[in-house]
Amino acid sequence: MSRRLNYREAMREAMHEALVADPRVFLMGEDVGMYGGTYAFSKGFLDEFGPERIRDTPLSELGFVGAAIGAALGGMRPIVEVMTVNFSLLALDQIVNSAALYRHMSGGQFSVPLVIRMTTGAGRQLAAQHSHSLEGWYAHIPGIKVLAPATIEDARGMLAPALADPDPVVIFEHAGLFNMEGDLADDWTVDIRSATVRREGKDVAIITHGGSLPKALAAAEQLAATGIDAEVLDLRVLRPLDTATIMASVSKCRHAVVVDEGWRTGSLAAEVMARIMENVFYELDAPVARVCSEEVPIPYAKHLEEAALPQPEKIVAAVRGLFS
Amino acid sequence: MSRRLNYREAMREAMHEALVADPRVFLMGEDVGMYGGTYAFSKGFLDEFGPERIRDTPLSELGFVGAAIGAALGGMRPIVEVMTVNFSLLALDQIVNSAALYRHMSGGQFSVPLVIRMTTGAGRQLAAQHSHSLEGWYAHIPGIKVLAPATIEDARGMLAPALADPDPVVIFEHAGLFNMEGDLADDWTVDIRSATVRREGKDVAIITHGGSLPKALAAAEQLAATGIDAEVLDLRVLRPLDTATIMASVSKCRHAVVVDEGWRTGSLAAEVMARIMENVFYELDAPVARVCSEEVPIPYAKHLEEAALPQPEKIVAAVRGLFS
Amino acid sequence: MTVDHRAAPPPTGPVPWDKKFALRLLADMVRIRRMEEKSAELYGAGKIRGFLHLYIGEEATAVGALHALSAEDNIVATYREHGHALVRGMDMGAIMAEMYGKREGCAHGRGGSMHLFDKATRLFGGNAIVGGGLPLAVGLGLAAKMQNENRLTACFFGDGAVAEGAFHESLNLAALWKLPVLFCCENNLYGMGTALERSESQTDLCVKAASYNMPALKVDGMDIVAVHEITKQAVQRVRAGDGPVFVEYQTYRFRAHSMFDAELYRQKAEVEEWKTRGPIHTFSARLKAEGKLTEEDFLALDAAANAEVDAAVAFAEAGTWEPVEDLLKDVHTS
Amino acid sequence: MTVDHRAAPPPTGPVPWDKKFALRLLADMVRIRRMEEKSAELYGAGKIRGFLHLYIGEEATAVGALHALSAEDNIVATYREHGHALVRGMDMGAIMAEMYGKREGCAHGRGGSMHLFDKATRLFGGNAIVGGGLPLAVGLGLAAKMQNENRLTACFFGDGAVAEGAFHESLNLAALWKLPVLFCCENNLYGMGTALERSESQTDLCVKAASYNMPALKVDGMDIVAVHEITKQAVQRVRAGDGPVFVEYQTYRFRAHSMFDAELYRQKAEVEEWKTRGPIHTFSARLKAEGKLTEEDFLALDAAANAEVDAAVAFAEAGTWEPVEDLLKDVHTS
Ligand SMILES: Cc1ncc(C[n+]2csc(CCOP(=O)(O)OP(=O)(O)O)c2C)c(N)n1
Ligand SMILES: Cc1ncc(C[n+]2csc(CCOP(=O)(O)OP(=O)(O)O)c2C)c(N)n1
Ligand SMILES: [Mg+2]
Ligand SMILES: [Mg+2]
Repeated sequence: MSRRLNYREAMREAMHEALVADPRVFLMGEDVGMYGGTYAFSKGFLDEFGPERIRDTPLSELGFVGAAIGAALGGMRPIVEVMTVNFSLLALDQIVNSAALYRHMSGGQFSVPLVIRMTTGAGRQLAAQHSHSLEGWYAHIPGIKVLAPATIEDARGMLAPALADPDPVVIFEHAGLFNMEGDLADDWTVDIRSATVRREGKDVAIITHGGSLPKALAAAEQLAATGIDAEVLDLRVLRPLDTATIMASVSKCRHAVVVDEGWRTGSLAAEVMARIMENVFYELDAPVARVCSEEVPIPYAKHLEEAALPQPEKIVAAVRGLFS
Repeated sequence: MSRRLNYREAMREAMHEALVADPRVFLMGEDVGMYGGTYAFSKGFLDEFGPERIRDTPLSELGFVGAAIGAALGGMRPIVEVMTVNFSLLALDQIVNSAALYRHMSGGQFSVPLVIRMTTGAGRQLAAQHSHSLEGWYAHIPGIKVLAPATIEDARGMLAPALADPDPVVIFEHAGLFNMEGDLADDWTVDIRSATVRREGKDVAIITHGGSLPKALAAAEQLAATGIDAEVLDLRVLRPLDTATIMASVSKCRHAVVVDEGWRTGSLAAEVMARIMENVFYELDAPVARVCSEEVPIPYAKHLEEAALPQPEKIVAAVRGLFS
Repeated sequence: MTVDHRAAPPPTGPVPWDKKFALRLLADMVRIRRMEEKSAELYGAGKIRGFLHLYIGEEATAVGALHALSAEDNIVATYREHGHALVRGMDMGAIMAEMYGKREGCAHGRGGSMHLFDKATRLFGGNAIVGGGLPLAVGLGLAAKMQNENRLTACFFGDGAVAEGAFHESLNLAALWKLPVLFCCENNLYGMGTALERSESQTDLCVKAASYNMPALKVDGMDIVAVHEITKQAVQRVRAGDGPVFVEYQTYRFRAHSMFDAELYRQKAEVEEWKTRGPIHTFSARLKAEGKLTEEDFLALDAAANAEVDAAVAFAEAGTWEPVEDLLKDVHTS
Repeated sequence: MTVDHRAAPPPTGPVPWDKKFALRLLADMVRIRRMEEKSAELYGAGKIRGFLHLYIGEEATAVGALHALSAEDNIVATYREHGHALVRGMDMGAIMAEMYGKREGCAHGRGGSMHLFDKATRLFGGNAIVGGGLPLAVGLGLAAKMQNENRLTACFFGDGAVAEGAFHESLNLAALWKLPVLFCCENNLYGMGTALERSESQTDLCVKAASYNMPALKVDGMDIVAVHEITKQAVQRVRAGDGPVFVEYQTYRFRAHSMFDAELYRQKAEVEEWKTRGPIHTFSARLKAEGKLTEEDFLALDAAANAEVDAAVAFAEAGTWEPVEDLLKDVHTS
């Protein structure tokens, strides 16, 4: 059996479940309460759980993210919502220099059981300061785990294991997915360790995550029409990367394209390519290609924004390039 | 003719020259004045140029880096010193969301002629919060240029073209190099566009930058003794990368190892490997390898810190791995 | 000049200005209002996209304050900056075309509603990071001081920004270094859905500013006369060279925070009460009472504003798209 | 309790404590002093590396303040935290071994001098980012409040940290949410080489703290009696549940900022003058004057401190190295 819901509802359900299940869990962030959540993820929560557990914060990203880390050290299980990844730059010091390091620096004495959620990505004409995709940056930092739910199931299921993790977990939710609908099986299970094949294929592995997954799937359909059978791999967990699953797909298909909304240079796509180089170089029939954002601050105008981002057409072209 | 000086003196001379040459240039940052510079780069400057131009700042990284951006918008040519890259996390919002974007967001109306200098790297037992190597992060951002002087010549010569650049330039100075001495030719010239071969060789290209350059050169010497003739390429300019020069070395040697003090996953090394994959895949005789920092917050204890960082021995082993 | 921010009576009293000046400021408020109303409409029609933050209700602040500045001064603003851009002297067509994303916009469509920039009038943006403009303003002030330029930098920001570390660091730097910066806090009582008293342990923002050893003034931001007069005083003090001044404009936005806001966090009645203090109708009433404004005057300036809006929309509609081949333009200078 | 921070006379006057308690606090100051002197020596000998920040001269603050807390309370400190760690109850051997980088150190040599942690005594570090501990303390306070635990969090930080945005955001959050946090500002007049008046437009740090609507007290940090008594008051207020309290301890470091500091930014004479107010000898003199301390008492506690230091050094010397194979341990829990 299954039921239909959208990404936003799935994440909302996951938070609701966590709040009901564990009194140590609380949600904090800008406008999570009275406003109902910037993207309505927490609508109604304030009434149900009260202002202590649905805690609106002032505009103090460094302060309240640091406070969430402290609360985790103090025995709570905070979910802290940073409105978008763009504003998380203000909180990076606390995430990188406190959350990620405390366990190691203390010789294992203290851990930080914290979940940080943030919206990421472009595509809604929000212009340069509101369109970053910095998952790749976060995936560089030892001491944190990084998740990118791109399906209804993952939006529904990743939060619980993230909260159960004794160490900090960052969850990136791509704004382009919020209204996406899907069927959720009643017996869904979700882990936060593995990458998953979303579409099986044998000719080329399209490796992607987050907001680019629907684009990759669309590209795969277009390719199928022309006789190229693409496998689509959803990384899901950006740190630590599930290298084995990536290599299995690449070894099978002998061709790969990595799709990543980050700017090309220094993208997470580069890391995936480096690992492919290190692990299955001799099994490649062609160099791995990537489709990333162009090296430009994301422009406001729709046609320019579209041109700056990965699109199904570009993915199709990149795949074709491998076979030409 | 040439003369002998160390890295610190070279950078100091460069700043001195800039301050003398252009009244719009000024230096600002924590303890650049009265204290004489955290690493003594600006010793004596306060007496010579006065407190307006050698401007000590409060501990307000976000504020004073933002102020430097504003001063650049207002017609000055600031050199802003962020004591170390570790503290630059507090200023990242201004660097990424203002400095890097203003030209584009304003449709080309405003540019930010700013130089940001910061110390980077580990190796002095300063432990996890004082040992980051985040050049790779900065190199991901469109709108800024990123430099990594690793020689006396570059320490002496990169500042002037950086200041002449109408856009923001970030200069990373690796703490391990400050006391390094070298000969500076009287007729030195330095650009901020190209990578440079520091040691010619034909068997393997060791591609590196910054504090890892001396390690790579040491490894090359060790390799030479065993009959492997390594070329050592200093990237110098981390954004934009000089792809052509990298590919020339790799094509010639058909083997490459990338050495980067950043943590392995998502390192700049990954980007270099991705570009090699994209450009000269068919000219490789073996997959490119990398030597990076281990995925651990840098520990204090000397033996652990050494084990966490790239070392000549690891580079040698990686090169040998390519030929086994 | 202190008002009870919540329940003050509508502004009344004499207007110490000649008719020409008074009508100019009234006209500017009306120009903003009409432009914003049209923008909302165009957003509904899908012509403007992204985030759109309207200034409706707050017009007295930008108009009263900006008319106290000179052309040499620098302006730094937020994402709620259409009004500032217009009053500062930007062409409404260029603003509208930017919001359409057209090549003829001030940033060729790269910036959109939140990022209006204008070199000619020294408008340094349009910054969509809350508090992000404050350090820039400090730096612009520093540059002016170091170059012995007689210009100040007026930095507009909201009550929400006061909680940001950037506010703290910037006010301290400006006061410490005695920089010519005018901090213009547009206190509209909410940062998005968060009321000031749920955001600040000290809700008197002047007390906060004063803790940096900086003169701090507050004013009824719905009263354009008070806004303008106090800003003139503040400007004078800044120009005297003794450092920055902070002004709190106590105002209110009549519309939602942006176009995606269900306004669950405030009562309709509160909004209605504030509307009785609306800056345009209260100022008009005062001018009429003094015989400085006739109904025909008002209709004329309103008609002019509407005509300007129509022309701006026509200009934007007729605009072209930046060629996609130029995508990578203006990332670097060269 | 207010003192002129620059030119106050050495602390004098009656000590309202019994001999046992007084000697305990004196002994703790001496333990810190001896440990720090030895650390400096060991740094010179290359046994301790990295950055080393000594607490010499400031002992009265940590000792007086920490003795006003209970074992249930949380402590957050900076890189200048050896004294806090020791007085809080950490074993000196574990501290010394950590500074040696040995496996027997509190963090197995991962942290070093700047990152002493101790779960048993609820010492949450040793944070080497200036201001970095402040938000953590707010969060620890929040956790205690949400779990109805009767513990406060004492957060130590320097005068330099006051300029950081983290200070502003943290004080506001703590006051807004009425959290049980004791903000302990160790104002030693310098942040590295930058004197307070070159860092803050308002040098009265209590004025700054009070602008968050938070009680703010200042005390002569060289006077252990005053430090302890005022901290007790502050602790009481925090425990009453009405929110945070700020205490400014006016103190001075007798040594360089770290081991790399040429001290160009202050006069030798200033340091000498402050030394006349040294917390150990002035407190000793007061106790002697009251007959609560004999020369033998002092020699005995000093000898005990030296013996403890010797034992700690021996422990550290005898320590082992964490195996290199364990490099990646403790990055994640599993
Ligand atoms: C650093 C940062 N955090 C959050 C946001 C999202 N956001 C945009 S506007 C806004 C409210 C700001 O309120 P205020 O400063 O009072 O200005 P107003 O919108 O009322 O004019 C918020 C939270 C942002 N743009 N930047
Ligand atoms: C964010 C940050 N900026 C700069 C530094 C470098 N630094 C270390 S200690 C220090 C001085 C801090 O002064 P203060 O807060 O007064 O503490 P004190 O050392 O006097 O105890 C500085 C600038 C740092 N560690 N972190
Ligand atoms: Mg507001
Ligand atoms: Mg200090």
